[in-house]
Amino acid sequence: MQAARLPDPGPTIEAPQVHPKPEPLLELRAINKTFGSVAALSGLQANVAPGEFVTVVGPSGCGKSTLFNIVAGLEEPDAGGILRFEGKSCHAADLLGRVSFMPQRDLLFPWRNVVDNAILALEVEGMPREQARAKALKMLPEFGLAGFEKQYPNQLSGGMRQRVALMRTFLFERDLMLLDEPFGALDALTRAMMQRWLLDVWQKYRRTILFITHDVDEAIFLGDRVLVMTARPGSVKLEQIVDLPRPRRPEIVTSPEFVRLKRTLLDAIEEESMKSFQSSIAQEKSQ
Amino acid sequence: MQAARLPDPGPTIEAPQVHPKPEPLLELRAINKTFGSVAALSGLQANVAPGEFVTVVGPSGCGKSTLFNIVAGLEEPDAGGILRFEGKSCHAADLLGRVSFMPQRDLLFPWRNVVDNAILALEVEGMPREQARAKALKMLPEFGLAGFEKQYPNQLSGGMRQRVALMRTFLFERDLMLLDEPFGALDALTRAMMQRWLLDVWQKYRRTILFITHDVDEAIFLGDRVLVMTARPGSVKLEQIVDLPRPRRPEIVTSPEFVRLKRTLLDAIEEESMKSFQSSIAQEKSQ
Amino acid sequence: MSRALASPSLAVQRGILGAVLLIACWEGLARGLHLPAYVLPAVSDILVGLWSKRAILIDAAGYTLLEALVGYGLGCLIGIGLAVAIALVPALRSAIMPLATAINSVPVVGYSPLILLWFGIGVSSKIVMVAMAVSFTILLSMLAGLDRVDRRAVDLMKSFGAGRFGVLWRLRLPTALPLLLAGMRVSTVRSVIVAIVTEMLGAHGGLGWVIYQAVLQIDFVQVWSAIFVASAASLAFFGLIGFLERKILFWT
Amino acid sequence: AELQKASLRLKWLPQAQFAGFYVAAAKGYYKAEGIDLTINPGGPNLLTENLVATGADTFGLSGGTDSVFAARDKGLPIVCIGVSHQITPFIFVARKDGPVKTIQDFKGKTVTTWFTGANHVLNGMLAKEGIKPDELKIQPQQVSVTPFVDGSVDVITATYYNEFYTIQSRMPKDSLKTFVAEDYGITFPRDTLIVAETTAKEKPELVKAFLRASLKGWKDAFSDPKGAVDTVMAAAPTLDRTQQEFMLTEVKRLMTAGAAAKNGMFWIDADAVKTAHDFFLKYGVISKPLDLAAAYDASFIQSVPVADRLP
Amino acid sequence: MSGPAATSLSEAAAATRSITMPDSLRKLVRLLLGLAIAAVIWEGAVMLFGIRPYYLPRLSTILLAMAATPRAYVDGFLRTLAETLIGFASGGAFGVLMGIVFFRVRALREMIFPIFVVSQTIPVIAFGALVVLWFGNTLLAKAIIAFYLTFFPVTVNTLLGLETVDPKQVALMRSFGASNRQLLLRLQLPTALPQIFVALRLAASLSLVGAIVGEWFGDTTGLGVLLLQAMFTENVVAIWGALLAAALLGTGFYAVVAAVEQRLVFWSAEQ
Ligand SMILES: Nc1ncnc2c1ncn2[C@@H]1O[C@H](COP(=O)(O)OP(=O)(O)OP(=O)(O)O)[C@@H](O)[C@H]1O
Ligand SMILES: Nc1ncnc2c1ncn2[C@@H]1O[C@H](COP(=O)(O)OP(=O)(O)OP(=O)(O)O)[C@@H](O)[C@H]1O
Ligand SMILES: Cc1ncc(C[n+]2csc(CCO)c2C)c(N)n1
Ligand SMILES: [Mg+2]
Ligand SMILES: [Mg+2]
Repeated sequence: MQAARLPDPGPTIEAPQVHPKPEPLLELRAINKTFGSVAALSGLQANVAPGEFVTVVGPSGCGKSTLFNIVAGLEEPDAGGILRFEGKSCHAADLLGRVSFMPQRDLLFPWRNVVDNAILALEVEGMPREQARAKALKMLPEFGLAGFEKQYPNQLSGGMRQRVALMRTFLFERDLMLLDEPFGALDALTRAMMQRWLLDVWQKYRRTILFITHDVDEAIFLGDRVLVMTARPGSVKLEQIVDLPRPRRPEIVTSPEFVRLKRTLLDAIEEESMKSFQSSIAQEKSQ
Repeated sequence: MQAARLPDPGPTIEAPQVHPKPEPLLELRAINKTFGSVAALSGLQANVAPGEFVTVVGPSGCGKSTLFNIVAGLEEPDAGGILRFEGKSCHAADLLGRVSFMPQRDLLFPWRNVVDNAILALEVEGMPREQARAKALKMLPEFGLAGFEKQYPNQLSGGMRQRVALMRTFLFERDLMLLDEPFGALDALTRAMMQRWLLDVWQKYRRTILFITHDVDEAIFLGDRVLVMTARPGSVKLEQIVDLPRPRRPEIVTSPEFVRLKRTLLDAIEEESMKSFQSSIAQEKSQ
Repeated sequence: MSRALASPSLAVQRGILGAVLLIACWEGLARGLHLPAYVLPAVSDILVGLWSKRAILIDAAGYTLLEALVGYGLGCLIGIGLAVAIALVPALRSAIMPLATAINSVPVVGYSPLILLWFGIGVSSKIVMVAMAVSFTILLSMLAGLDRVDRRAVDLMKSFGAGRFGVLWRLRLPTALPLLLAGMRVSTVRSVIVAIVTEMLGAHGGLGWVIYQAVLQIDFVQVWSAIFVASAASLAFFGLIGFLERKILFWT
Repeated sequence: AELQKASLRLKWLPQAQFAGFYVAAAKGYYKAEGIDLTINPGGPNLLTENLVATGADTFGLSGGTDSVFAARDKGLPIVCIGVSHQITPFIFVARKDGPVKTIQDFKGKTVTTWFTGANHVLNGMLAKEGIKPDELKIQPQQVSVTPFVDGSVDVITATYYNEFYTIQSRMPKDSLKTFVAEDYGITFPRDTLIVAETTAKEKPELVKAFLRASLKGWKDAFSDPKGAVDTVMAAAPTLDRTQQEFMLTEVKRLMTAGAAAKNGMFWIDADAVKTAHDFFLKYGVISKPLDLAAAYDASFIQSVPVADRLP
Repeated sequence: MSGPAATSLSEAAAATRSITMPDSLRKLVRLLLGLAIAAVIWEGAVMLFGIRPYYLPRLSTILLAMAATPRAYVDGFLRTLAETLIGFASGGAFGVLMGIVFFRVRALREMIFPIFVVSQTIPVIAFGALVVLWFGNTLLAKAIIAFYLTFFPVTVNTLLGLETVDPKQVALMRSFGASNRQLLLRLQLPTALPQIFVALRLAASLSLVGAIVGEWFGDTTGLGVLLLQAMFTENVVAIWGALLAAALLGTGFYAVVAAVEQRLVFWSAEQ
């Protein structure tokens, strides 16, 4: 563990396309994570500037959720990795309570109804329950949950559960937000609306966002920068700056610039995804 | 309940765009479903012909999963609805064991490893365990799970869990397959590969498929027909025949025909999704 | 790897430490306050007494353990059987549960006069008593375990065409196992105690019989020796089930 | 004056066997002697000697001479201050039409007895007849007399006042054959009043006062048996009245038998005690000879005038 | 907030309530009916098969005997109830507390849990006499025995329940910066609650056992006293009287605990 507290390594050696902001909010260097015999992350390196919206894509099982767990403070990287937050070197555990984290599974508590699940983080912060509830009730319509405040999780549809989890994360206001496929279970339009809404919130409050998605369109539409991860063991294969103008209109997805970015990213992802399927393809050919 | 057993209502009155096949495999008429005070489905009507690939889209919470639960035999519709399978009027419960169903949540059993989760349905059918395992092991690479056969669910990533659940459904070979967002947690490429693979399987075995998705591209790419559902209480708003040639190549998504279909569908969905968010928009305007 | 090896030995060390502290306190109290044997004999005296009466005590322990084990096995079968019956035929629940609760809410020892009357003073009455005591605990644990199954998982199994039995065997039983085994672990100790208590009310042998005789002969060292043996026997039984539990529940 | 707190621990559950104490308490005889007495029932899992020795109770009505010997042998600091039942309260019962006609017929038969004193009586009787205990099947006796009534047991142990009544209520009296210890020259006085040595030494007046009040209670109980049973049944309302009346009659016979007929209730018959002691020593029930004078202190009972001790 | 949705929800609530009332009434009627049938079967079987009263007396005989000395049964019932309640409450609270402590402090758990197990292997009857010796014939002494029988299963199940908490949920709470206390109150205890209640239902029965057995050490009132007395006077009718009273007490108490459970652990209500 001591090894993680190296002296400041000086200005980081950065790939040319890395955002040129001077002081990153979050800095990851040489991050490894191994579960038993499975290496989930290996030599991962990334910076996130304050107020930046970074999207993360990569093949299934490449270690995206693992990366988030580390940044949320839930899992320590293997010894040797460097983790810096707000300019200070720290342990993953120091980040607990300092980033708002939405896990991939909704993890709603079955004994709490919609409102009470949403205010969980506020309660933990010590806000009086009634006040927290009032705050949450006001946000329900925005999440398409109006009238469902008293329902329990087992009475909700999959997408509704995800929206409750999302709302829970939004109510926990922190500088850095980690969203692990937050719109995975939403229909196209609800998804589009939530995307626009998320961009509004982000622009209004300038919260820094790290966002995992499987949808390349979504990754480009939302992000300042897209990180493409390699197949397991995961590291950053490509950091693609998205220099599309903001605010972005839905029509942007058909612009040549957007399509060009999408092609680049898809090629990168495809190359990585292919690796996961090498054996399967070999097998299919042999049949 | 008695009311559900009406005499054969004669040839169904069908909207012009409905598939003209003479004898539907599945026929739904005037299906209602209410949970306490929440009406999930109301007056739903649909036919599915044998060997057809029907995709279902609709706003989150509109009752898609509820519809599947009924067709899977897990939930009875309210009295008055008509349900016919293979030409015979029946109760929902009669369908238990006759359709292969993949639920929205993976529902893997924590005490079974990947292979043993996959062969669950085969075991229920009475296939000897070793034989079932051998069968499943051969399919692992196709699902990108080669080498993971001995892992337990808590050691898998979200996408991997979903693939195990999908595999479990595929091993349960029935004429009608119900897939509830089977590719929701997959990355773009894995998803594309699974889509192509699914079409292969479908064409090879001509199983009838009902497929819920939130991705309009996916709905068009896969389906013979797309059902667009209304906002809650759900019913079929639009049945859109997709008369694109098969086999479909990935490039098809850029064809004008495809884009035209997508526009029609998105308009229909947008209209419905809007309803769910009426109150939220009112709220946003008032701010 | 090294942690996996080190942590149980640490646990054992701490367990031993706890035991040593307790024994030291006991010994110190008994010796320091010069407590007479009829209040609390010193541990060392008990151990000496235990050694000198080992033949009798081992015999008695064997007798009691036999009753406890047979009753325990029977009780587990009955408890699991009833719970499974309820799971398969839900209508049975409202018939079985109130009756089982009513029967169980009377302390098993309360039935001892009737059981002794019906089954005699020999081994069978002890077995019946143990089975009664164990079966209810098992029934409750098992039922709670069977009930906590995820409804959607049941639906999935049903959609595969699984009947009640299939759902039970492949889903509900594995879900119930952790609770069942916890119940079985707690019951081990109860089974030995109930056997002993019943023996104290009338028996031909066993640790309870030894204890009863020793009380009346004012031989408190022997009372405690027998209690020590009973404890050791229950503890071994408890440990055995705990061991099986860890082997079986690998996924938790 | 200030009442002195004290308690009496009985050897068994409340029943007419202890009527005198309940009557004395109900009529305020203990209060009149300056004692605030609580009567604590005994039971199958309590040993009165132990509770008195540890000071948990002041007085005890304990098992009998045998249990006093055993307690003294184990070093429990208790003293017997009076003996209630002057003759052996146990008898052994067989069926008249059964195979057991004489004690010799016990051989090879199933005999049940309590291993709490009655077994010594049985062994003594067998020894006198030259029978070895392993020649018969001696089994611990359970609560119920049903095995005997059913015929699965040939000989059963009974107290005159309790089991003998129960047996008679379930089969005719003249169908029974009884074996009495005294017929074989054996007497075990039972139901002993005990106190801790310290009490005897430091509070002799309390002990005497207790005896005076208790004796008054017993005299009243015998002169008004119905009233006495009422008093007992107030403490234990579910008892069977007829049985309790029968019990009181039998208990009176046991309490006034032998030397007590002349010397009054709770008399300590030194000869009987000595005989019993020698018997126990011979059969190894106690490990060493006991100082009987220290174990049985008749001075307290003798402080009450004989007239007050006769019923 | 008071939109149409809210109205329809409250309407739904009202509707459910109006359904519950006759529902609970119907349950009561069913229960009484069940009891009546059982009584008739009992009475009938004894008369029909001529079962000897020493094995099984007629129900009417038992009830008449109880009615003859109602005070004894009422007093005994209340006294035993008090002992049971005190033992249950203290045992339950201590059990949960120790479950939490053991869950939190591994070292303590490894040191003390084995001793707890050992303590449970000692038959109460063997040390009941010691309790009388130390605490006398007091209510406290009985409550202690009830406590002794109660706390262990509660500890075991609390520990078990706390350990089944989904680590991902713990991670989520931790990411909110939840303290150990918050983690416990908001996640771990609610997750363990169904398990704890299984033990509490068991404890409801065990605390009654403790109270009754406790009364076997020279007490004057209580159902245990009645039972013991009946047992040793071989009064089969009175044995059954005491058993019925104990069954009533035990079943009633159990039902109360189960009802509380249904209210508190509504989310695990399945099927
Ligand atoms: N607790 C664990 N024990 C063992 N292996 C684990 C554990 N958690 C994750 N892994 C492994 O680490 C790898 C990365 O998992 P992770 O959940 O980070 O993937 P992911 O990129 O989020 O995938 P997806 O897009 O499917 O959610 C996987 O191979 C997984 O099997
Ligand atoms: N068991 C239940 N109890 C009460 N309400 C329920 C229950 N199941 C579903 N509902 C309600 O029925 C409606 C439809 O739910 P359903 O799960 O079918 O939606 P869906 O179309 O599958 O949504 P999604 O795309 O988000 O998965 C929702 O409003 C939900 O709250
Ligand atoms: C289990 C048991 N042990 C001993 C006796 C002996 N006994 C018979 S009557 C009685 C009361 C007073 O003499 C006593 C102690 C018994 N009946 N049951
Ligand atoms: Mg993931
Ligand atoms: Mg759904």
